[in-house]
Amino acid sequence: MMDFSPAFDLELQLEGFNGPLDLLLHLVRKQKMAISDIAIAPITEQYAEYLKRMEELNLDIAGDYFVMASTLMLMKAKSLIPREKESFEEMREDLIFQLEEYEKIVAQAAELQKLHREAVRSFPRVYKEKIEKAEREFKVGENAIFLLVEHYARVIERRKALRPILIKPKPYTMKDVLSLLFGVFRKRKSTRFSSLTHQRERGFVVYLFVSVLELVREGSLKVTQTDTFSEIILQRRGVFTEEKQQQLIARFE
Amino acid sequence: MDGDFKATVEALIFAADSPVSVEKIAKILEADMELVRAAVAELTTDYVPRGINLFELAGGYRFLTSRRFYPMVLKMKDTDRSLSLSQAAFETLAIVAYRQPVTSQEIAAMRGVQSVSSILRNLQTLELVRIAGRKDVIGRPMLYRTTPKFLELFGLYSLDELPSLEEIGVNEL
Amino acid sequence: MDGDFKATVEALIFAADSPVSVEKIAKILEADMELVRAAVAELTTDYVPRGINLFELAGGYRFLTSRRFYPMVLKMKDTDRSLSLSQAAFETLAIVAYRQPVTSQEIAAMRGVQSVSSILRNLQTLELVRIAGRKDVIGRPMLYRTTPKFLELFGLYSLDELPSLEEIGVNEL
Repeated sequence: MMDFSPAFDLELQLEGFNGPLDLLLHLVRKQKMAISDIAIAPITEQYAEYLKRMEELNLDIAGDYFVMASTLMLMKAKSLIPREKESFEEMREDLIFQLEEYEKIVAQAAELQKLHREAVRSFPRVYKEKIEKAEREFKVGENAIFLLVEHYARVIERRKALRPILIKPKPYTMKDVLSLLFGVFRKRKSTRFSSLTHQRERGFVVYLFVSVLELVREGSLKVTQTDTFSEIILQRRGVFTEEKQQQLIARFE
Repeated sequence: MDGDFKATVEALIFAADSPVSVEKIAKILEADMELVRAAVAELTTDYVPRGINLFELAGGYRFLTSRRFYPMVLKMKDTDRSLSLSQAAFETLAIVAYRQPVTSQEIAAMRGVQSVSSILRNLQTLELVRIAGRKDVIGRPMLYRTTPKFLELFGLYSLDELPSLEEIGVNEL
Repeated sequence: MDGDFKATVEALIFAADSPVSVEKIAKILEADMELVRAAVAELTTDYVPRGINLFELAGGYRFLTSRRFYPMVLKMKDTDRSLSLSQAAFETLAIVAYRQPVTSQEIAAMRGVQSVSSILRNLQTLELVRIAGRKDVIGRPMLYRTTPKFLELFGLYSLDELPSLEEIGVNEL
């Protein structure tokens, strides 16, 4: 692994990020790069470092951050494969577009906040005069049907709020996923990616994907896919030792 | 009289939840009661020819629509034709729509209230809800359903077209 | 300008619970829109130095206290109308405001997250956002728009008044 240790601005509130794009934009700005000049490899490393740091601080990190991490890793992997050059460029263009759009949204959100702060400096008249109304015909507005589902949702949500909170099972950690993966490859030489993800939740799949990419990167796994969306075959290269497993776990923790 | 002082008194009376006393205004503005009284007197006079008047009521002051223009105000209130259902009525209607056939007790339990019978009567009067038989349990309570008029008013061909909770990201648990 | 005509317009705006449009006033008073517009303009000027001002909001007119006296009125009310929204909620609202009508999936994609449904529910509960129909694509996802209350709470007469990216200082590429 390339030794890359960005100086962390820890004074920055790590938990203050509003999602993966916010974090990415922050990294790009820190490099004083134009969004359109984004260099995927270093950004991927830094992004992963941030996630690691956030995990160390025991911040509750949304799955969205890991989805972005796996996208970045996939891009990085593609950038190394000549055959994937076109696909890589396409993904990079998409990401640039997404970041540029997101930058606009942030500016617009800040503007709305400003407008709101100014607007609420005025107060309305609150008490109502009792002025008799005549009998009126009953009509509903154009979007009443959506108002109906909103009201129903309100009832359901209120009822849920009154119920005892169910304790959710602990989500997967990278350690669980890696142990599982190592367990499989200690017994066999190859397997289908789908057999590992069968009936698993999204968080697990994302972790698994990241682990696989990491193992491919360091040469322990070979991945073949004959066509887009076709089955991904994972093949073991080298030996899956306990030691290697611990090493990898340490890297993610 | 300092124009800004008078204007502040005006703003306070306008925005208050209930009639405000001279005493309260004086306290907020850290001003002399006499000064506030004078401002209120001037404001009262200023507003005499206008569409809004300043009234002394229940130990305090408040702005009200000038009585002279009541007929027009009434006309405006009548023009707001699309009578909207109250929050409680809308919720009750929503429960009937989504859970029909349903009993009055079931609706009340879902809404966390003692009774919804007067709301249900109201919805029946508006022809949005109807009685559709009795439930086969002890006491044989009446079952409620929505009417064809409900479908028509809400622009639906059938109940299958009701938007699902899932679509707005709420899971029923 | 006939003093009574102006006072009637004043009374109507004052008596309404939400901003009233020139069209509506003209219809109630069976008067010419131009005449109403002139009355509103005069009223706006009349009220400038006062504690109450006439604001152009959400397609209509509404009396509110003058922003100048915010500190004093706040002292009386203890709390203002500020929405306590997270940054994520403001971003979601910005997407709806600037790109409406828009689906929940489109918003999530723009924010780079999997789902925004709980934020959207919250914005709906606050009556800032509403469902405004379905998009004519496979799955017919719901489309979201901002409400008149959004315009009111953000001091806007119409969506055209939303500051452009140029005005905000972001270069549109």
